[in-house]
Amino acid sequence: MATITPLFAPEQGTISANKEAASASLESLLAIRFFEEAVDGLFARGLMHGTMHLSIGQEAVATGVCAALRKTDYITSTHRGHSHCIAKGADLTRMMAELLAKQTGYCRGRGGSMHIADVETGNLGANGIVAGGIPIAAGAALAQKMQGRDNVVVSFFGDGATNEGAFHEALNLAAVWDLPVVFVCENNKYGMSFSTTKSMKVEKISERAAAYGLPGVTVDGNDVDAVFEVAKEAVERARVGGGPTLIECLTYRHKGHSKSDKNLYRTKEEIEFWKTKDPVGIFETRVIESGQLTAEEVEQLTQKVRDAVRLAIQEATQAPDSDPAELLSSVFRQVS
Amino acid sequence: MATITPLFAPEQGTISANKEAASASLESLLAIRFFEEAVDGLFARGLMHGTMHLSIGQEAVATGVCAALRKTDYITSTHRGHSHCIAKGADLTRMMAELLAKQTGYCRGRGGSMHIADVETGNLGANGIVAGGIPIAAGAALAQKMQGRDNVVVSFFGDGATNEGAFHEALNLAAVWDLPVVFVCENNKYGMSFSTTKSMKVEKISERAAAYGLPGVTVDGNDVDAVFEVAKEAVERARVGGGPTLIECLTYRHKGHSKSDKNLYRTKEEIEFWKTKDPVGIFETRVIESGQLTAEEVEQLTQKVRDAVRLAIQEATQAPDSDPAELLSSVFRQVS
Amino acid sequence: MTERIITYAEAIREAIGQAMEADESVFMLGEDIGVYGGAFGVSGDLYHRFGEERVRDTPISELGIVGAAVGAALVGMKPIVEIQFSDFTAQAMDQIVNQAAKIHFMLGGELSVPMVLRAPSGSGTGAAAQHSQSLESWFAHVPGLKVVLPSSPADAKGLLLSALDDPNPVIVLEHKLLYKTSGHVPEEMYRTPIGVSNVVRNGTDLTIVATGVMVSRSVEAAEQLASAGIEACVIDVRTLSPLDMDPINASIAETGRLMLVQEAPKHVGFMAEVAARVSEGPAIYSLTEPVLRLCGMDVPIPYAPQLEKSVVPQLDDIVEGAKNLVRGV
Amino acid sequence: MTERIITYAEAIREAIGQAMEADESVFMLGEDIGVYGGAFGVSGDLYHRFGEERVRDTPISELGIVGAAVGAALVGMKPIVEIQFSDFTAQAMDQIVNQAAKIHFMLGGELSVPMVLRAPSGSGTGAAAQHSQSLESWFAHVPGLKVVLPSSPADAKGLLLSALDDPNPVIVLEHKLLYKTSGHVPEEMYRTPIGVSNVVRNGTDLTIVATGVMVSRSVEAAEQLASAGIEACVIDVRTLSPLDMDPINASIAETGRLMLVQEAPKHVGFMAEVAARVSEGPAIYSLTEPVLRLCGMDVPIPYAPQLEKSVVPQLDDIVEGAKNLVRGV
Ligand SMILES: Cc1ncc(C[n+]2csc(CCOP(=O)(O)OP(=O)(O)O)c2C)c(N)n1
Ligand SMILES: Cc1ncc(C[n+]2csc(CCOP(=O)(O)OP(=O)(O)O)c2C)c(N)n1
Ligand SMILES: [Mg+2]
Ligand SMILES: [Mg+2]
Repeated sequence: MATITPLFAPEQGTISANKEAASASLESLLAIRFFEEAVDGLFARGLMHGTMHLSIGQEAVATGVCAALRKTDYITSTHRGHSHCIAKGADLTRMMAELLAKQTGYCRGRGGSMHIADVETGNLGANGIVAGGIPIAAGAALAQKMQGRDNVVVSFFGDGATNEGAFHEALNLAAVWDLPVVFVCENNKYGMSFSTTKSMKVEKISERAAAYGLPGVTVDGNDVDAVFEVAKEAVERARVGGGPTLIECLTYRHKGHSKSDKNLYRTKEEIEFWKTKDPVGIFETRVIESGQLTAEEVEQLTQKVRDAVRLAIQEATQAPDSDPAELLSSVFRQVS
Repeated sequence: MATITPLFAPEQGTISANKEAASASLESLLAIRFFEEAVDGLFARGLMHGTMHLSIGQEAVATGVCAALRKTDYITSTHRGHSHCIAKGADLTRMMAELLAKQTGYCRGRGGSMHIADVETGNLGANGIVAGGIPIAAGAALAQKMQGRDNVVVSFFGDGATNEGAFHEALNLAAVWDLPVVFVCENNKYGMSFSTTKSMKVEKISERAAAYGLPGVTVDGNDVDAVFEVAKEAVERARVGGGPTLIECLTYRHKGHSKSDKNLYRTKEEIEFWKTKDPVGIFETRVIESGQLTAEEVEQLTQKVRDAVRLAIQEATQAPDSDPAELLSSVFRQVS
Repeated sequence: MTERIITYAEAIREAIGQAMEADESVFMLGEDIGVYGGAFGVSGDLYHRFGEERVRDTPISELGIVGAAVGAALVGMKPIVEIQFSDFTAQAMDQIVNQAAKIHFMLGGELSVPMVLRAPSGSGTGAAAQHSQSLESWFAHVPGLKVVLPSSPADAKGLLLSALDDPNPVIVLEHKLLYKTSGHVPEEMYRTPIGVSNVVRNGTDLTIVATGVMVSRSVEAAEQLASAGIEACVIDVRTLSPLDMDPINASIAETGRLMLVQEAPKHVGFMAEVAARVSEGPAIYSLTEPVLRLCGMDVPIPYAPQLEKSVVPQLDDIVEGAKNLVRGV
Repeated sequence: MTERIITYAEAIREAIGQAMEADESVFMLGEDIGVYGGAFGVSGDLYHRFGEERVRDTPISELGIVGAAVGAALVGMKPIVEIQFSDFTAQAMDQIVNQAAKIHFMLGGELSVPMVLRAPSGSGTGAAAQHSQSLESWFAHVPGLKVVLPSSPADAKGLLLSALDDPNPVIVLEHKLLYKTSGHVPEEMYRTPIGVSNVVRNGTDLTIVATGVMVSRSVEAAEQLASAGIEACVIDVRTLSPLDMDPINASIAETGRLMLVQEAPKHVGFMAEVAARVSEGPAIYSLTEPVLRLCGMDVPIPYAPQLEKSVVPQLDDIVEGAKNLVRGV
């Protein structure tokens, strides 16, 4: 087990104004960053296979949103899902084991990066299908409502996903049924290589909420506090029966779309510009400047997270490879 | 052949203020009405099979929109497609022959009511799939643009269709590609039995246009002049490269959804109310009151259209049944 | 025991009603299943009995509603989705195939999707090519889905109740022409097992394997054949996935002749699998004649009644096919 | 003639480029086919050669773009749609199956849909269950679609050019593992006919019928078998619809043994059709052994490399299967 401190949501005020919350959120940001840097390295060294979609640069979205959630709340995630998974509290070892195709991985090596789910923390699964998780989130929210529970479901997806029919149908269903679901669009400006300036004609993706009679809001997705604030409002509204919200988080991925991306569709300048808006750096500076955490504490935290990731790699590497023997009997849940 | 006078679009002013246009539009309204009443009767007498979706009460939409089109412009239509087909200028005999499963029908008896197409008048086909024709319309419009033609494509669909993913994807594509297509939603308040008040949370379906950066407009769909006016503006904009528009026409179907409808989901009062807003009656009254047509001329026209429909039934009934022999060789267009 | 005769549609409704009474987590969603009672009248009065929450009318959004069912199933509900015509599963294929079918396996086994998807299937109502398809072969080819085609009122109830017990996604394709047919259906909540083929009629001259509406048509044909001195064994496979070949192989061993009858187009259809299984095993040595597949023609379903009939096997085709097979012509 | 060695991906690109030069109405649309050059690099520089109008990047909207292709095809264009992974045809099934496949027939024959839909298919890249399927059996079962699986660079070009000549919708499933494989490809615009199976290798001991990536794997197996004294005839069916059985039947008449190799899951998969056709005709009498189907396991494709390999036929499996078949074990 290699885990980080669970996210802590302050009752009042911003995350960075609360020591405990700031510390937990920074851990989350760093865990996502270091986990993915490690993965990137393993991949480069040929130790990992398949493909990988990294959210380096987008860590504040998952962190800010998940800070507004309870452990019993649910999320649905995407092909770019490590951040959501970690922010919701997953075990880094089991994640790493999955990427390394081990029997101890979250999917026993059957799913890989694009399919990690974690029942324990309410992660209903990453999804290799763009927009595939959005109707599923609506359905999980419907279940909460019918079961009389007050859990909320968050559905993460990208800008490109909002051009899929699944987005449209799911938002409409959630709207007409007043479901406790929050739709979080991580607008990183590109669906693979295709810019949002070409893939849609709206200025803000949050404008699409109006087509379903829903509130829509756009927020700086590189600012944990800002994300947390709008997420908290939306989650609270959803929890008390106020229905869904569409939140657009403006952010950017530093790395290529996947392992085969040559970055031909965007400029170096653009990438460099966004690196100056690094969500991890911004948050670190803020919590140090506001005096919630000392530079030393940040340093300790950094070390702690580095150790956790290192431990995850170590434990995962030593785990047994996933087992072909049980495949046929795993297609169906066996009738008990 | 049983045809009606092609729709005539006045360069300036409303349809009802132009004698020739008023007369042609009234013919169209009546042809749709009488054709469908005839079909209803044939069905009741067991002379027609399958199912049928009648647009009695909605005649002004197809008539007003098609008046704004050229013969070379295209339409895509729906399961409730007789009105579009007739307004675009189809031969009533071949339509009737199709419904009667004759070899001389538009589809040689292979398609029936839900699949009538007419290459001659640019009708790319009714469609049994709700929203199925919308992406097809976008594609036909894309072709016009790529071929350097200035034809416009109109896609007709219902209120219920706007909840399908196909609607969303097609409008977005048409928007980002600035296609010469006009999306015409016939909002008759129900998708089968499901009220728009329950199937969506927007006041007006035209509000959905904003999600694609498109202009949207709502109009009285029982008023030929009003429909024509907004259609003309949208078609002209599309023709000169100004991109798509979403037009919502508020209307009502007097008959059940299809042949098996028991009307349990709406009140007698509502139906009666809408019958007082009958588009055919309204237009007749208007053109007589404005002095464009005399009551006598209207009567003559009525008789002319009745005769045309009667002729269509007669000719269609006498036509040979569709031929099973050639089915297998008709699946593919034979390579020449 | 006295016969309790109800229709296929009533049997399905009874199963759903009983399941909803017995288990709070069971609910229905679909287009026009509420006050309208369903396009084919299957849900009927369930809306009035269980209310709009549990008999849930949806907007026209097949992908969305199947996705919603998947999501609800993941967290403890047992949704029954009705797709108004099985043709519209095309809209929802991603959620059916890429999500529902794969989640249990792909996500490592902790989650599962106990969902039932019901849809009216087949031709014969003059609804033409987009409302008349038999798409069971698609679903049967997808690992992770169970596929059920009830051919009688009793099986419609029993198989649906089994499907609702199953912790996996089950596709139930109901034939439109069967909805109004009647038969004996016990009142209690009995189960018809998934994965067990049903010998509907015994016979030693040839083996007829059929699905859906072709089962009763084959039985009728068998009766005509009997008066011509030919005794046909008729087997209803009932569940296409998993497929139970045992009674088929056993019957072939006796008859030496195999006729496969399905409504779906022949090419790469389900019955090809039955023929292939026979060709792969010792049963091939029992055959005294080549296999005869009597299937839908490889054409879209046409509208005209005489055309529509001409493209799927009719009673006479089955009788004639069987005679030819037995007489070796 | 000197060999002109290019890759499968290059051959496809060459065919598209030549077709676009020859015919103004040909254009491409798909996700990331523009400056990115396609997820598998197939479109490459076509965007720079033909511009963004004719090599048209689309939003992520599979249903919409296939629908747009259908509409464009109806009025005189010849679209080539690229679906980024064939798994995402699930999103577009309505437009593929309910529209493109049926329009010519259902609308009476005046309209047709001359459209080509290309998609990378198959497993072997560690992309797991939603990015690795082999869905050709779905399409082959749909009347109105032609279905093509090129197994070599030369066929990739020749079949694609035939598909572009065809006035009907043609589904071309390209195997991901083949994109980087090379072979001789003539430069001119030649056509490989749709509907003609290809005897890749002659042999008199057994007949191996294969598709896609399994063709070269079977040829490799045949070479190993040859050194063990077993001569296998390898037939690549190339086009699943329409299916040409002639060379298969002819070969069985010689060999008496039939092995069917496909990557797709076995149950109700394409090779069942081949077995069924054999079982239906006189060819069944030529068989001296039961048919052997070597197919993908009926499981979703797993991520782990050793798991992924274990669920689809590998070289050794083919060699071993053939040996067992020939030795009658
Ligand atoms: C239905 C579907 N279409 C296409 C793809 C291929 N694909 C994977 S990620 C991606 C881009 C998604 O863009 P976006 O939603 O903005 O998310 P991001 O990758 O930027 O996080 C594409 C096209 C897919 N996985 N699923
Ligand atoms: C994809 C799909 N889903 C469902 C249906 C069944 N159906 C046919 S018409 C209809 C209602 C359509 O409502 P709307 O779009 O408002 O058109 P209207 O019938 O009111 O003209 C439904 C549900 C269908 N034909 N296609
Ligand atoms: Mg993006
Ligand atoms: Mg409507």
